[in-house]
Amino acid sequence: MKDMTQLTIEGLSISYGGIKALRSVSLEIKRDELVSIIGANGAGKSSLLKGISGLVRCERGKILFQGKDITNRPPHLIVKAGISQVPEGRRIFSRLTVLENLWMGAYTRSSKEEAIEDMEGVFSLFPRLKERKDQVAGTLSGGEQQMLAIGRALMGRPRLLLLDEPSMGLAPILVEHIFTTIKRIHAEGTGILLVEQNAFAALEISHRTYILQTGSIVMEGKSKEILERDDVRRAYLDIR
Amino acid sequence: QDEWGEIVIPPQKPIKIGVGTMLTGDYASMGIDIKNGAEMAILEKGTIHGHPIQLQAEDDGCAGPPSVAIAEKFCNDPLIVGVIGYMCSGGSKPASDIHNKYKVVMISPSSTAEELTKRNIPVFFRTCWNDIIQAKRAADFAIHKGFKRVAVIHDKSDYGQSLAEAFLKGIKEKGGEIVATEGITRGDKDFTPVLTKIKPLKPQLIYFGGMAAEGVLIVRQMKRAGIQADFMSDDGCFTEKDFIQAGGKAAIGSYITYAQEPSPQWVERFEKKYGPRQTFSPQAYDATVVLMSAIEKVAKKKEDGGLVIGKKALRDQVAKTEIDGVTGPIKFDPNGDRTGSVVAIYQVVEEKGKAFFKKLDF
Amino acid sequence: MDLSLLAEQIVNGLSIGGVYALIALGYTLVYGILTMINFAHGEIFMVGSFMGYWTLAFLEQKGLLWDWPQLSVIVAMSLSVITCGILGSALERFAYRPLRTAPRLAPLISAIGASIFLQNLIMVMVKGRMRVYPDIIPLTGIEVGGIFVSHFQILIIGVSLLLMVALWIFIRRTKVGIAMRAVAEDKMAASLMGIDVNRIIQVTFLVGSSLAAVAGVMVGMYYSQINHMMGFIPGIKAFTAAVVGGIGNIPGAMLGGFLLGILESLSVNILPAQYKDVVAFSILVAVLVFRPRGILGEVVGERV
Amino acid sequence: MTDRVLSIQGLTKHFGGILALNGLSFGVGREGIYSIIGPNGAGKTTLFNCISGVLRPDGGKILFQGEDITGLKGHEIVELGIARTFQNIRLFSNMTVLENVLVGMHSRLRSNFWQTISRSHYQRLEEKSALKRAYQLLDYVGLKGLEDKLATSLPYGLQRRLELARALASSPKLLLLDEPTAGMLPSESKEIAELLKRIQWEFGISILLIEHDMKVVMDVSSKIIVLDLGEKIAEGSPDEIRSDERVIQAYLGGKGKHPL
Amino acid sequence: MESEYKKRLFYGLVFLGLILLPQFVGNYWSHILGDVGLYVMLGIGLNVVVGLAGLLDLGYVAFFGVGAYSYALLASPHFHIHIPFLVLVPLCILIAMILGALLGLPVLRMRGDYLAIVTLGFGEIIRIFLNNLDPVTNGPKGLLRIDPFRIFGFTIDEPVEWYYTILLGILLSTFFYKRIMDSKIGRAWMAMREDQTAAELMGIDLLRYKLLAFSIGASFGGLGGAIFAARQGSIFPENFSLIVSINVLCILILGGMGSIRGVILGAFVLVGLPELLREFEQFRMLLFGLLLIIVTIFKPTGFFRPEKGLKIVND
Ligand SMILES: Nc1ncnc2c1ncn2[C@@H]1O[C@H](COP(=O)(O)OP(=O)(O)OP(=O)(O)O)[C@@H](O)[C@H]1O
Ligand SMILES: Nc1ncnc2c1ncn2[C@@H]1O[C@H](COP(=O)(O)OP(=O)(O)OP(=O)(O)O)[C@@H](O)[C@H]1O
Ligand SMILES: [Mg+2]
Ligand SMILES: [Mg+2]
Repeated sequence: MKDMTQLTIEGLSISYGGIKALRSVSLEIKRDELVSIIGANGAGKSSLLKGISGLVRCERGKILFQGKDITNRPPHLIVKAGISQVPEGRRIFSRLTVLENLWMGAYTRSSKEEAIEDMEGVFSLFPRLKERKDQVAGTLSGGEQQMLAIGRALMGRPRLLLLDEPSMGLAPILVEHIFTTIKRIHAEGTGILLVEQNAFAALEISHRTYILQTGSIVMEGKSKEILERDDVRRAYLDIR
Repeated sequence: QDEWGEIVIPPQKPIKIGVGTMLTGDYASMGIDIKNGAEMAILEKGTIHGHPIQLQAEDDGCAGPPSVAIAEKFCNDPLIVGVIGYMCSGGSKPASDIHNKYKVVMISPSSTAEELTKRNIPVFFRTCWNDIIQAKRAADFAIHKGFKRVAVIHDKSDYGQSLAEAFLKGIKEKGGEIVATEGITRGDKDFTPVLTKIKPLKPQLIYFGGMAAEGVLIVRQMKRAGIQADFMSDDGCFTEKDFIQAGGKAAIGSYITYAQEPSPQWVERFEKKYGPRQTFSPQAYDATVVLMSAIEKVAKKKEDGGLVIGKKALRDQVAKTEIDGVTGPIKFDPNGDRTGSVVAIYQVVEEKGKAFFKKLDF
Repeated sequence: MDLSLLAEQIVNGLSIGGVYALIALGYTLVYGILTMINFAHGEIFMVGSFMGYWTLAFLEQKGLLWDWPQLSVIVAMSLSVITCGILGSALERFAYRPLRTAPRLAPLISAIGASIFLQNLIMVMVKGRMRVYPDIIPLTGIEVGGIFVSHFQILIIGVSLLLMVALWIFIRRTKVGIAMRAVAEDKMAASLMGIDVNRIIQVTFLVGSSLAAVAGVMVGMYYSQINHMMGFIPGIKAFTAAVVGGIGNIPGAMLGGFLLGILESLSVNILPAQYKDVVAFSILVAVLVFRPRGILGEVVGERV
Repeated sequence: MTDRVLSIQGLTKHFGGILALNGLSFGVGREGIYSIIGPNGAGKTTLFNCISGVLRPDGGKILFQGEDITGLKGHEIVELGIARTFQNIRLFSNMTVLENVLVGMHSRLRSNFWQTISRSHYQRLEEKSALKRAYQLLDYVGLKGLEDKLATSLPYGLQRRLELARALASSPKLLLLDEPTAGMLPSESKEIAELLKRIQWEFGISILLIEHDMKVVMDVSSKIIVLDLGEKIAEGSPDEIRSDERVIQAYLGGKGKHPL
Repeated sequence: MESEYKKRLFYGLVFLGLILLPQFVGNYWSHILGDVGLYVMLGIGLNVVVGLAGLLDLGYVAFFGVGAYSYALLASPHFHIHIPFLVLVPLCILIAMILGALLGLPVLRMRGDYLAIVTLGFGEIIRIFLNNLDPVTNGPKGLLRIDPFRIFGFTIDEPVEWYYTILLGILLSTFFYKRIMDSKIGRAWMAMREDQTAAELMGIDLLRYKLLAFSIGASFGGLGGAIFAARQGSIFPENFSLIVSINVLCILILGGMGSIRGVILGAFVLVGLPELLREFEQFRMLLFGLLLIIVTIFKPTGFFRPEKGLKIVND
């Protein structure tokens, strides 16, 4: 069963200066699983993703990806290993064009033909990007930027995609679209770790969910079951 | 008892001579050359009344603030008897005020600004000439040679500009015509724009007040800009390596004013020890010799073997100097300017494939 | 003003402008990627010039220089480019990288430190003396409409234009070039693309320093006389040129360099030469007043 | 017209070829929460930028309390009584939470240069009361006890609250809020929504709100204005908007259909 | 309150130390300390512009130079004008302030490094004018025999006396600086430094506050310049080169932007260290450069973090 798990995190701790952002967090993602993480502001969700991607130093703990230890490896090697991230706040390259942004997503790829193929895939997922492919990305609207950020991450053909609040700031109609897209990406065979404030949607589309609270995991389970829990509904979903 | 006070060298202690000169920065090579000149004199002399002589060189940065700082350092050092320095007039001017306050003798080998000896500072002397003397002589020579249309360029430094202005005055007094006066920026490399501007004015001679670094570029670029005029410059360009060698063919024929050539034996001794000499090492050597012989004359031995040197006595002794230095006979006028030394005119000539400064009869 | 004089001054301006431009390209590259003013860049140019000199002097000593002058120049140029490339990368590695997360102005200090260090290192090595390039370049040239343009002037202008175009294509079209721009904008996001940020930055320094080396050797050959302080003024001028052109912008650096060169030489015709820098700086200030981001500086839509 | 605190008349703004605002007109009444919704890129933030003086509109007029404020400078507009928050949080990051709020109060502090240097009686009183008010405001938005923290060290959600406090510090008559609940959990958004209602009520000011969270919008708005492609496509009460076919199609969407 | 008391005690002791210092170190080091002090003064001034208002100014030396030349021209045999220093020094400060505001005007729209280069150019322009306007400034020959400060028949001319004068100047500057910093003006500057657009939308008139920052910053430079001229007794255009601006900036950054203690320590390192390295002769600056890199790497945020948090007025 061991090779059924794609990502294993054991006892991960991260802190900034004196502030502890994560306290001994353990979780795992199985192959072809869509896992979501929800939690309040400052719970440490982004820190967790940053830790996985190697953007912040992990103080303690271990991260295994497909059996290989990737703890504290430099970020570019982690991407090479197959983990892409759509960071919080999009972070697209605003002075590069849409097309150039997508090329950068494919930086680690060696075959240009395959990359072009994938780009067509991204364009079919987000036709709007194709219309704007030569526009400087900084002038895109919020939603367009989010599409670009996701498209860019997909260009690396990741085995595991980390998404940090992809629906933030998007119009309702797009939120819906983004979640459908995430499902679609997952269906095409990419593992997904989704961090969301839109807890309802996250719980709806994911298989399993972890709830993070001030740096620790306080609940873990099948999303369907969690969705039914009263305490969760009250604390996170604003359903009374 | 000396009215300015006394310097007491305790037994076994060295007599120290300060050298304020540029050790880092643009003209460091010129500054180090000065230090070497002074050092050679001290090493050759060895001791005074049984006390070893010790050189203390400090970086005066060729500018006011550091020169003032080390003037304070020297003047407050009980073992420093006198100072060779400072290198640049911009440093010597404020530093001489400090020296005057403490009444410590300073002999500059290289500060040539006219004002230095016009300010009634009794402790200041120099073994170089002042700018006016040099430039006047250069102007006389230019007129004598028949140069009637002259363009003047200087580097907008105290030194270069003073020379250029005095030269210009000399030329005008003798009926020559100044077709252009231009300032350039020290450290620049490209002077073709100025030269291109001067070219249509058809000067017969271009006089440059400044240092070799810029002088040699001007002489080279004159040819490139297609100017046919002759080139004349000051002691700043009297350096084999930086002017003749750097100038190559273009430097041949240039006129340079400088002191009397130091004696060839001295040059040989110096170059054996320190390599090719620059401009002011002989003056520094002479200055040090002057200072040391004055110290030797006025120092009184105490019973315990120490020395007492009266400050005023030392100053007066320096003022009375009459010796034959490596740069010719040395005497000072009441202001501290050197008399008796005549600025000579040299021309860069090539003989048997070797270019050198040849002294002209004038 | 006489027309041919004007033309001649423009040619003069273009050749010194070419030198400024080459150095400015390096400034702009490094600035673009780290938003730091690499104060030591002028010193790298200086070291490049000395390296070229040492190579040529060595070849002359071995009696090879005069038999193969062109080849010797190419060897000198290459050695200088390699040395400066290594020097630039080393500087990045040891003086700037440790400060990557430090406040923005901290690397400025270590750059100034590096600049002082390099200046004095060379000073100690050459005992503060100037060095003189052998006269390899014959004073030949062509007459265009009554004004003389030397072959070397054409060479300087040509080389700088060529390198600029090459650099521009590199930045715009190649993967590494685009990655440089990505790193320039957002290092964290770039690393999430799988870009080795440190390597890209190192490459940037390498390229920028190599350009400075080319400029150094060309200055040595053209003006013949070099010394340890020679990096300072061109460094400042080139930085100015880069800013005026729109810092971070490659054609801008080029334009700024040439513009500065031409302004300097033309101003000499109007005012006494000592006001050259005043004129140049005043016009640059004026340019920036009207175009606060430089001539070609992109006005990035700052989204609020 | 006096019942309107803000009136937008034929506002136009373009960026190169993009027409971000296209002859937009609407009014904001005294007191009440007016929401602006619309697809991404509809021109909502651009509208705020024009009102607050960050951008100069290409055409049209903006009247604030009957006074034409089109083209005034940002600080002049604040002085008149319009404050705002930013979509991408823009706090003064190396200043403390308290200092951020005090800066927000800037336009209400009257002491001049000499009074400052000499620490006149007036200046000291003013500083004291400013400080007091700053503490109050921080308490009000729920940041009590965090006054001395650096602004950036706060978690995201709290930073949004700080932006709110900072904007309130200038005692505005009109508050422009650009997506104040972005990135919050539904429960947190709910809290902010309550806070907004309270602010509107207790301070007696008008709020113009940009928000994508329909729960919040429907909850707090007295009126909703819907933008698309820089134009107003609908205006009305939450219930009207909810059922507006055009709005559903362009913005709200329904199960299974999306515009792309 | 305990720590407040300790802090006061600490500063009291430091101050006492500073007062007694020259008695132990003699004239030369007193002179060097004076140099350090002058740089502290300049550092405080530039800190207003760079540290507080966030305007990168590489031409700060212009104000220093203008202060010095104003003093020298109006208190020397050059024009045979001898204005007493108590009148002249405030005048020098005023002139520098006006120049600061003038510089502020054209550069208001510029940000970051564009500002840096324009101010650099401005500094150079001022220096070149000082060097070239021979009829007024005496050009490169400089101005000589400048009056020292004279008060009630007492002349300040010993290094130790200058040290105390400069110390007094620093105290005044610090007092002034602190007052501005802990006020709405200081906060407005800092806000401007952090985010100009947001600052403007908080009601801060960028134009006014930038001009204010430039002229207040310049005033310290003007004061420093006047003292420098009177102390050195003669000044030359070359004393006001770009290096001075760069040095002052280094002091700020090394000391820790925005902190007075930092400025003081920075000045000791940048001005004092080269003096300590004198015995290395030619290798002095080589070592200095190397040390500068090493210090920056080990203390990237400067020796002191900026003093944070507001003091409660009158409490
Ligand atoms: N660069 C940083 N420096 C200091 N503290 C930080 C930094 N980044 C995050 N923190 C702190 O770490 C904790 C966790 O932050 P994190 O960004 O991981 O939370 P989050 O769950 O992603 O919150 P949000 O929903 O607001 O994005 C918070 O207390 C935050 O203030
Ligand atoms: N500074 C700018 N430069 C160029 N184009 C811009 C700029 N600001 C906005 N735009 C363009 O104007 C249009 C409107 O943008 P705006 O930011 O107002 O949208 P929005 O309604 O706020 O969207 P969102 O809900 O995503 O924030 C978009 O197409 C955007 O690309
Ligand atoms: Mg987060
Ligand atoms: Mg928006």
